[in-house]
Amino acid sequence: MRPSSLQPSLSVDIGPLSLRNPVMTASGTFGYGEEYAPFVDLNRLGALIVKGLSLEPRAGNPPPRLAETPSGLLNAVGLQNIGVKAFVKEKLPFLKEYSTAIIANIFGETVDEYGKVAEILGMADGLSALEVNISCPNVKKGGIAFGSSPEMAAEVTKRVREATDLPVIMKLSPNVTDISHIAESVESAGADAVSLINTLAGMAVDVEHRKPVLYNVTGGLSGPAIKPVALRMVWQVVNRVNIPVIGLGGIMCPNDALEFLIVGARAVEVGTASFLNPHATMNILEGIETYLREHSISDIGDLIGTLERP
Amino acid sequence: MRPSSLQPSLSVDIGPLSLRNPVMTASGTFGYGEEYAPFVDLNRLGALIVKGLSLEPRAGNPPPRLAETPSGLLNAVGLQNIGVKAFVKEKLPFLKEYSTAIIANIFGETVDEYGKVAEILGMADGLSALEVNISCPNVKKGGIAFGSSPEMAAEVTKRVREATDLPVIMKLSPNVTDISHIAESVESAGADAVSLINTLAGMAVDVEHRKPVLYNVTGGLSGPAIKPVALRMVWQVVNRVNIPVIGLGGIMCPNDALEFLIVGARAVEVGTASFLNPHATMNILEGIETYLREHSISDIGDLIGTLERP
Amino acid sequence: MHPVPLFIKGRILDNLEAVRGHFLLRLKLPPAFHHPVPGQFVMIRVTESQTPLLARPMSIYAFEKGAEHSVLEIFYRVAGAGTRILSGLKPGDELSLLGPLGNGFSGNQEARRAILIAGGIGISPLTFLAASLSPIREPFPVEMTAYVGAQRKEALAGLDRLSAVCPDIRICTDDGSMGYGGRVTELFERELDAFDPQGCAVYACGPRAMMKRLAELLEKHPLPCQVSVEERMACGLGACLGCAVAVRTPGGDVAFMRACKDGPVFDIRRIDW
Amino acid sequence: MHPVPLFIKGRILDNLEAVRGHFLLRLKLPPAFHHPVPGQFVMIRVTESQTPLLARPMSIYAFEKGAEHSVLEIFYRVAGAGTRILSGLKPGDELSLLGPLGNGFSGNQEARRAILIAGGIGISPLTFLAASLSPIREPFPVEMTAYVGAQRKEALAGLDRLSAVCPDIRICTDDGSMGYGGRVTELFERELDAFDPQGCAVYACGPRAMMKRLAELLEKHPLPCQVSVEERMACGLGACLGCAVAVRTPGGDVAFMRACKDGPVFDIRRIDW
Ligand SMILES: Cc1cc2nc3c(=O)[nH]c(=O)nc-3n(C[C@H](O)[C@H](O)[C@H](O)COP(=O)(O)OP(=O)(O)OC[C@H]3O[C@@H](n4cnc5c(N)ncnc54)[C@H](O)[C@@H]3O)c2cc1C
Ligand SMILES: Cc1cc2nc3c(=O)[nH]c(=O)nc-3n(C[C@H](O)[C@H](O)[C@H](O)COP(=O)(O)OP(=O)(O)OC[C@H]3O[C@@H](n4cnc5c(N)ncnc54)[C@H](O)[C@@H]3O)c2cc1C
Ligand SMILES: Cc1cc2nc3c(=O)[nH]c(=O)nc-3n(C[C@H](O)[C@H](O)[C@H](O)COP(=O)(O)O)c2cc1C
Ligand SMILES: Cc1cc2nc3c(=O)[nH]c(=O)nc-3n(C[C@H](O)[C@H](O)[C@H](O)COP(=O)(O)O)c2cc1C
Ligand code: FES
Ligand code: FES
Repeated sequence: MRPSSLQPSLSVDIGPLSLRNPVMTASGTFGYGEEYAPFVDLNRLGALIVKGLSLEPRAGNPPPRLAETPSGLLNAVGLQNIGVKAFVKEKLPFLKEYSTAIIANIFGETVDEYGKVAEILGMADGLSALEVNISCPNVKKGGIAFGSSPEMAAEVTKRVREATDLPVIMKLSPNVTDISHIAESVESAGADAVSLINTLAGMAVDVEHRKPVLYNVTGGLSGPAIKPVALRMVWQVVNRVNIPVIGLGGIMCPNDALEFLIVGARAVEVGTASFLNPHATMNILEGIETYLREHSISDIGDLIGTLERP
Repeated sequence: MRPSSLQPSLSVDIGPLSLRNPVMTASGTFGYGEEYAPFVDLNRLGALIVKGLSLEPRAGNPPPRLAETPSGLLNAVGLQNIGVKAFVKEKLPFLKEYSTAIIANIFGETVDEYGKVAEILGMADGLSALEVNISCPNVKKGGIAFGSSPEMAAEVTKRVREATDLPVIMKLSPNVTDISHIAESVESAGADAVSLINTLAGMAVDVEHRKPVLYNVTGGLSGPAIKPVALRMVWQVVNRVNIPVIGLGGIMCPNDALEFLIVGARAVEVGTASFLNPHATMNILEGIETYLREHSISDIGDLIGTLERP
Repeated sequence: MHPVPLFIKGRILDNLEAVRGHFLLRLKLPPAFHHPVPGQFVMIRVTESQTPLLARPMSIYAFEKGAEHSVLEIFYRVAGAGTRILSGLKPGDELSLLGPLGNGFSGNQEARRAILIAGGIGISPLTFLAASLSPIREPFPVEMTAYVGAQRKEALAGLDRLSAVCPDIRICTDDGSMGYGGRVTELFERELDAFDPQGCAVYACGPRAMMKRLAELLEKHPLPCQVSVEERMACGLGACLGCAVAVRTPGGDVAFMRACKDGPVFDIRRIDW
Repeated sequence: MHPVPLFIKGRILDNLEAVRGHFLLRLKLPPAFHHPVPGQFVMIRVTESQTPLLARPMSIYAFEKGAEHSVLEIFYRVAGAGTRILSGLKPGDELSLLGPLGNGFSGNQEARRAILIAGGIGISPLTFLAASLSPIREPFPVEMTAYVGAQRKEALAGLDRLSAVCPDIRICTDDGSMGYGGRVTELFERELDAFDPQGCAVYACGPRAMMKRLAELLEKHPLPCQVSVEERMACGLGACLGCAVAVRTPGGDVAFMRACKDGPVFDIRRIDW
């Protein structure tokens, strides 16, 4: 374990997408990039994933939208966003100036809406891939999330796949019985990669007022609390699909990121961590580098998926 | 909010089962009662649920069986237990001396095994109810947990229901897409009550040795980390079934227990909390009493299920 | 209004209980920390461990810039677990903070009189505001009147500091144990018509109910008014959209703005109370 | 062996770094805390917050019973987050602990000689054992020999205390920087045959690899040996079944016993290494 002075190679391929390193920002936790530009040299990120975009702007939920729980954060932002057109016009020009891969996170209320958003973004210049959030409720089919049914997940994947040439990353919901089944399904439907996990559905109660803390009653749980669940799901999925897997959920420090990589994730996304430490992405990147150097691993590819049996 | 000096009524009914108060111990976290007898007056518990029992003794998994995670505990004990016959002979006599409701938690590898365990316990004297753990893998049907399929969950419920006259509490797994669907299914199959949640499947990695921390690779996540998920599931289930719901998952303090009661749980189970504080059950009981007094609620029934919209 | 915020460590100079449950925290910061505007805030991490997970938003109470280091003051109330941990920190301890953040109060050049309306700990940003208006009294004196409210006498906090920069303080307590017996908005309502809308500006910070009532009072009144609002926050930077404040759009709809980035100071008439 | 354990608060008298990364914690306990047997342990909560969630098992290093209060000593190595927090606690701070727990070493009445084999922080329970064997030397003197191993000289900890009660200490360092150059089990192996199995008892505590090697050495040797094992623990009371230790059953199968309740001291030959 003597440290090597060589600069390890950190670049990873996510299907057709080549990244300079495996540290990405998680959608909804890094705004449109500009909010964190004072803290992070955006050119050093592996990729920057922006806040989820829909066809039309969305107002989101009334407050309170946040509740803190033990080692976790519940949010019910309700997918507030400026809409895909305003994004292309107002936000993308700033992001295009960076050499980092810019990935748009998208969602829709119908399969067709997913397709339309993908078409618009496919024609915009400056994006490297789409990440498709299928954790939102399907309004047409009665409120079940697209990501809870293998068939619906595949349908969305196909529609987005047809709509654009950009690499398609399907972002899976953890609120399911068998996430690897959903992963297989989107793989067959043409996804280039999967990312997981989105938030776990959760709730908190204000005991004094006997009310839900969140206006929306339930919200999505993120942060360190969910890391064990996320790791387990990534492990299940890497054992079942051949497309690359991006891991996230509760990554706060380099060790957390390394756990995901060792289990088999090709890249990681950092979410809630940026809220408590705006430098989190860079600290994690540097910590991964240090680990590789200390363990004389010259290429991060030699670390990914090397989990042994106990 | 002026404190009342009256002693509030704490008794609750769980279907046919009357409890002196809503604070129970969670299976697997309180041994067979005797381990905690030096710390807790067992006669003050609402009910005491013992470690899960199977037809034959089980050795369990090799160590390491435990891993600590942020605000959580992963365990992979592997359902080690002395078997139902040894329980009746060696452990039940001690427990019978107490006036507290004693509930046996049971599981099987086949539907028939569930039935046999229930039969044996139904004939033993001194038990008040059975809690049926359906989170363990069904060996016959290929390793899917009984609790992940509404049909299998119903089958187990029916078999146990036929095997005994004891009240039957079905303990649900949270690792499913729609827990309220499973709850409805066991309700139709004759369950007297449901308890939820069991542990969330999780994992942890030793980055230095690139190995899972647990010998069994994955384990069950308990503790404060899972409370938001547990609360959300209890809320979903109380809105869908008519049988009583027992809430658990991450209850550490009186406020946590109150959250579950306000959401609609008729009783709560305290698990991991006893590990860090052997007096946890009693602290929680006393805290609930204090809250009722401070809010001039004379009967806990007037608190249960009183969640308002924000 | 948006000097680039920094994420830095501050060292505690002192952290003393002023009035029961209310603490004055003085922090030594590196000189790189930008001079804040009254109404701006910082996100403070009360522990390097992750319990609690998030930083806590705190208004800036006072700031003194030095060449070697600056001193930042926070005046806070112990409200829950996070502030309880904060109150246990000792001189010499370090903590991380992010700031200065948000849009502060915008000084009204024409205003000859500032009316401050503070409920509870809302006195903090208004004291910073009063202190910064105070030196510019000459040659065009800004007159100040502060309405300060609390539930009861014992909960009144921060009067000394405020009275040093604003001698005209009108105290209200809900139980009448000191000053006017009733809500701060009641007293203000009685005296409202005595103020000349032309030369006056109202600045308010306090519980939501107080600010809502104030908004009602001012609905049909021409007095301009800025309020600093509180919302739960995660990032403090405008990225998470967690700190939504409902505002009325010109079209009459409701839209959500971010307390941290678009606020925390808003024109009281923009907000959909 | 199982006096009823208590869950109580102790007040820190001191908590000082003895050797780099190794701390001596002295706690003042109420007199109700039972007098422990060497080899017993306590579960210590390093914080009242829930990070880390669980208490940490620590062997008892020394104990002095008083009428007013007792003093408990713990000798610990900073191994991770929990022990790091512990090492930051100051005199006067309070912490919760549960104990005394588990089965300690059982004194062999016939033994005239005790052989102690300690690896790293394993020296802690063995020092308590040596101290308790020491006064009963008269009229039947118990001779003691201690083998103490560490990776290198700088990692050797606790020698002073041990040598006060056991003058015959044989030091081993992996890198040869002090004493015998090699594993503690190597030196013991060389000297093993010099001990008379009849009058001797071996007591060991250290890393798993050391104890496993010792088990091999003693496989075909009649020397009796008790070891104190370490496992991750949650409850410390025998309730969670988390601290499984694989033992051989008379039938030749492997069964799991609980380190906390059935141990932590076991006959070395019972364990399935
Ligand atoms: C811009 C801004 C400036 C603030 N300035 C000050 C100040 O100068 N001094 C001061 O004492 N407090 C101030 N607050 C409020 C302060 O942030 C909360 O009291 C604190 O976050 C509570 O943390 P806690 O962990 O102690 O309590 P928690 O246990 O988190 O909550 C306790 C109570 O505080 C409420 N609360 C939690 N977070 C917030 C929040 N972000 N905003 C409002 N209420 C919250 C909860 O609803 C709950 O009722 C400010 C808040 C904002 C948004
Ligand atoms: C009966 C018993 C007595 C002990 N006596 C002492 C003692 O006198 N002095 C002392 O310094 N240590 C002792 N230990 C070990 C001590 O409990 C661990 O070092 C401590 O729990 C680590 O906690 P942490 O939070 O600092 O590290 P963690 O971050 O939890 O873990 C750091 C490392 O310690 C290991 N570890 C974690 N928990 C345990 C555990 N329960 N047992 C063994 N290894 C563990 C992990 O595998 C990891 O490699 C004893 C353990 C047991 C079971
Ligand atoms: C405030 C907030 C907003 C989020 N918005 C989105 C979103 O718009 N689209 C999406 O796919 N995921 C969204 N997420 C989920 C995160 O991208 C991520 O999957 C989740 O937070 C788990 O990672 P973490 O624990 O590192 O935060 C959001 C999460 C948070 C906390
Ligand atoms: C060590 C351990 C052992 C457990 N064993 C059982 C068991 O035998 N049967 C069962 O139904 N649940 C078992 N559980 C699950 C708990 O009963 C409970 O559902 C879960 O821990 C969540 O509650 P908590 O967060 O309060 O611990 C076990 C949990 C733990 C931590
Ligand atoms: S706190 Fe994140 S947007 Fe305001
Ligand atoms: S630690 Fe719980 S049984 Fe040993």
